[in-house]
Amino acid sequence: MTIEGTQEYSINMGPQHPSTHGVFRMVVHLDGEVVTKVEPKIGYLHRGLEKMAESRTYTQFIPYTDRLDYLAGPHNSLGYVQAVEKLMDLEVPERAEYLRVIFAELGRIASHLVMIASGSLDICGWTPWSYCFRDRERILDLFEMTAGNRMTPNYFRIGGVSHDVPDEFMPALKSFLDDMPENMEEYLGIFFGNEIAQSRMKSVGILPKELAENLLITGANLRASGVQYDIRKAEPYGIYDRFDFNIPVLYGCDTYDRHLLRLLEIQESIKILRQALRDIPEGPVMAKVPKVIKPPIGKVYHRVENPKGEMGWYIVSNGTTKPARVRIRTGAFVNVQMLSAIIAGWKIQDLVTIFASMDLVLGEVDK
Amino acid sequence: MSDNFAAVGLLLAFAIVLPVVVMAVVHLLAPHKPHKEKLTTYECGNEPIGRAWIGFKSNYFLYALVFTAFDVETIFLYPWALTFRKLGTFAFVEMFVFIIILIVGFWYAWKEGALEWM
Amino acid sequence: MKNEKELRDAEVMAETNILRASIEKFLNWGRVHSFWPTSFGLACCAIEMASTGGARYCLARFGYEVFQASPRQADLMIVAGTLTRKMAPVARRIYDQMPEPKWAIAMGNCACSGGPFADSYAVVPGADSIIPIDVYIPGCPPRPESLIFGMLQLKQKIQNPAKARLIKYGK
Amino acid sequence: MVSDSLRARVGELAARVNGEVEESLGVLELTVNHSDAIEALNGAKNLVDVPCDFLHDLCGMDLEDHLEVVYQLSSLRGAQRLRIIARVERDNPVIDSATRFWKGADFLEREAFDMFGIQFKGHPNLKRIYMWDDFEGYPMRKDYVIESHEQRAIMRVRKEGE
Repeated sequence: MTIEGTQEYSINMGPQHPSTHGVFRMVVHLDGEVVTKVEPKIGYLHRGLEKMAESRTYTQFIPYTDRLDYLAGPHNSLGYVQAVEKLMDLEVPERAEYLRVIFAELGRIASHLVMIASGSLDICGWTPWSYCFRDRERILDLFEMTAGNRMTPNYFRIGGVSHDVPDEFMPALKSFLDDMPENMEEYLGIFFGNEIAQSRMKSVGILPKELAENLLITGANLRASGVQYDIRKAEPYGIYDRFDFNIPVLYGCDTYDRHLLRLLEIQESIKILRQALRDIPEGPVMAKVPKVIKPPIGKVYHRVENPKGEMGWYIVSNGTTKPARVRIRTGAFVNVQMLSAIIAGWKIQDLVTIFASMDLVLGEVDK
Repeated sequence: MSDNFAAVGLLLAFAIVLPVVVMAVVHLLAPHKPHKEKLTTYECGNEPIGRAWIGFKSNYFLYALVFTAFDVETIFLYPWALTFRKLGTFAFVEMFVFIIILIVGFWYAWKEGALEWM
Repeated sequence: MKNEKELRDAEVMAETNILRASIEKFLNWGRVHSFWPTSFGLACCAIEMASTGGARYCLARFGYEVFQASPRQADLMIVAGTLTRKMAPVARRIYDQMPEPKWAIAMGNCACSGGPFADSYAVVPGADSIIPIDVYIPGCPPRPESLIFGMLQLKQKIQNPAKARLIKYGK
Repeated sequence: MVSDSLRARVGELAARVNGEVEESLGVLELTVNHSDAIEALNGAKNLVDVPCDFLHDLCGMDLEDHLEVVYQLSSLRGAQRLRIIARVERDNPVIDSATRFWKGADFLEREAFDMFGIQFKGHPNLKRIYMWDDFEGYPMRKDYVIESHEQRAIMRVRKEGE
C-alpha cells in the first residue's frame, strides 16, 4: 500500500537491540514510518534443552528448568517436577506444597515486575524501571535466603523441596507482603497514571479475542483480550484449589490493558501468598523418594500457568533413569506469533511498545 | 551603545581555537586502526538488508521545510524582542508586518496539507 | 585473527616509546574509570547485569553504568549469557565494530566455557574462540558483586599491563 | 476422571478414522496414521458437546522405527482433554499442516520440521526456526551426532541475506 514512487524500506531490528529484551531478531518492512510487515527470526539463544534432557537423569535436569524462563525461575521447575510426580504418582507432603506455591507466586511477581519495568523502559520511563527492580531485589533476597542463588534458585526436587526455609524467611516474606500494596500505588502513579504512557499505550496494538484464540495465545495476553481462562482455576494443579483468588480479565485488548493486567495479577499473587503464609503447616518437606528415580513407562502432559503464558511439560519415560523425550511447550514461543499478526499499520515506535507488552523472555522462546 | 568589541573578538577567537586544539589532540593521541570489519555499517550485528537509498514519502521533507522557515523567523525575532522599546513604534509595527507575512505562508502550508503526518 | 596480531604488535612498539608510554598511562587512567559497556545481554546473565545497574548494586559508583546500545560508543563488551553458534558471527561483528581501545568480559559459565550447555549441539563452548576475552567471571548467573569485581580486575589489568601479560599475547 | 461422554465421542471418532483409543494417566490418547490425522483433528475440533478446539501443543517424537506428531488438544471452555498421536514414516515424514484450523500452529510446526524433519503440507512458510537455514541434519532425532567441541568452536560464515 505504498504511495507510488516511494519504496518499502526493510531494516533489521536485530539480535543486539536495546528494545528486544534479549536476542530476538525481526526484519521490519517499513513504508516511511509505518510498519507494513514483520518477520520474527528467532533461535539466537537456542541451546537445545530438549535434546540435553534426553542425556540427563530426571533430577539432573531440574537446574535447567530454572534457566528456561529465567525471570520466574521456580515456576518452570514447578511444572517439570509436578509432571514427573504425576508420572511416578508420588504424594508430596503438605508443607512442601505450600512452599512450592509460595516460591512459584514470588517468581510470578518478580517476572511481572520485570515486565512492567521493561515495558516502561521501552517508553523511556527510567523511574518505574528502578522502582520495579528495587522491589524485585527483595524477592531475590527471599530466594537467596533459602536456596543460595538469586534468580535461578533450583529449590524444588521431585517429591518436595530440597530443604526447609530458614526461620527469618517467614518474617521477611510477611514484611515484603505488607510493603507491596503501597509500592503498587507508586507504580500506578508513575507508570500507569502517567499520561505519556497512557497516550503511547492506550488502544495501541489491538489483539481481538477471536484472533487471540486462533493464534493459540495463552496467559496474560489472552486474558487482556477478554478470555477468562487461567489453568490455576480451569485445571488446578498442586494445591491451587485451596486458595481463593480471582482471575483479572480486561477487555481492552490493547497494550495498556496487557500491562495493567500484570499489575492486577501481582495483587492476586499477593492475596495467594498471604493465605499461604497464614495456613502453612509444619511437617516434612520431602516425600519418601527412591535414591535413583525410575518412573514407570508412560506419557504425561502437565500444564502450569507460567507468568509468560502456559507452560506444558510432555514427558515420555521408557522406564530408565533418563527420560525418552521431554517436550517443553512454552507460552512465549507461541505468543511471538501475535506480533506479526497485529503489527501492520502501526508506527515503528508502536512496534516497540507492542513488543514489550507481549512480555517475551528469549530463554523461553528459544528453549 | 557599548563598543568594546574586544570581548566579542576574544570570544570568537576562543570559539575557533578550542575545537581546533581538541581535534588535533584527539587526532594525535587516539588509536586509529580502521580495518574492514569495523567500517561495515552497524545494523544490530547483521548484514544490512536492501538499499538505504530509497524514495520515501515527501511529507517528511515538507515538514522540515516548514520548520526551517519558522526557525529562521524566530532568529530575527530575538534581537527585536530585546530592543524594541528603544527602537520606537516604527520598528514595532514593521516587525508585526514581517510576522503577518509569515503567518500567511503558514496558513498556506497548513491548507495544502504539508503538516499532515502519515 | 590476523588483524589481532597487528594490533598487539603495534602495542609492543608503542610501549618502547617513553613519551607515548606516559601519555598512554594517563589515557588508561581515564579509560579505566569510565568503561562504557555495550549491552550485549544474551540470557540470564543479562538480567543480572541489569540488576547490577539497578539501584541496589549501583554500577554508577564506579562510573561504568552507561550501557550503550550501539558498539560505536562502547569500549567494553560484556558477553552475558550463552553464546550460541547462530549468534557467534553477530557477536564477532559487534566486537569488530567497536572502536579501538576495547576489551571483552565473559560473564557467566556459558560465556566462559559453554557452562551447563557445553555439550549442546547449538552452543559455542566458550566465547573466547570467537572474541578475545580479557576477564572471565564464573557463576551461573554470577552475582552482581562478582560482575563488579570482574570489572575492577579488568581495571587492574589495564593499568599495569606488564604485570598482566597484556602484551605477551602470542609471544 | 475422563467423562464418559468424551470417551463415547472419542470412540466414535476413532472408529471413523480407524485409530486406537487408550487412556494414559487420565488422558485419552487417539493414535492414528498420518494420512487421516487432519480428519481426526477436524473431528476432535467439533465433537458434539465436548469440543476439543484449543491446540495446546504440537510436537515431534522419534521412536527409532517411526516418527510421531503429538497433538495435545483441550478447550478453553470445558475440562475435556485429548491427545492425538499421528504416526509418520521415518524416511519420508510428510503430514498435513494444522495451520488451516489454528494459525498459532505455524511456529510449532516449523519447530517440528526444524528438529525432526517432518514436512507439513500446506504450511505457509516451512523453514527452520531455531537453527540457521543451511544447517544440515535434524538435531532432535536419536541418530543425530553432536559435533565435537572444536567443530562447534569454529565461527560459521554467514551466507548472504541472513
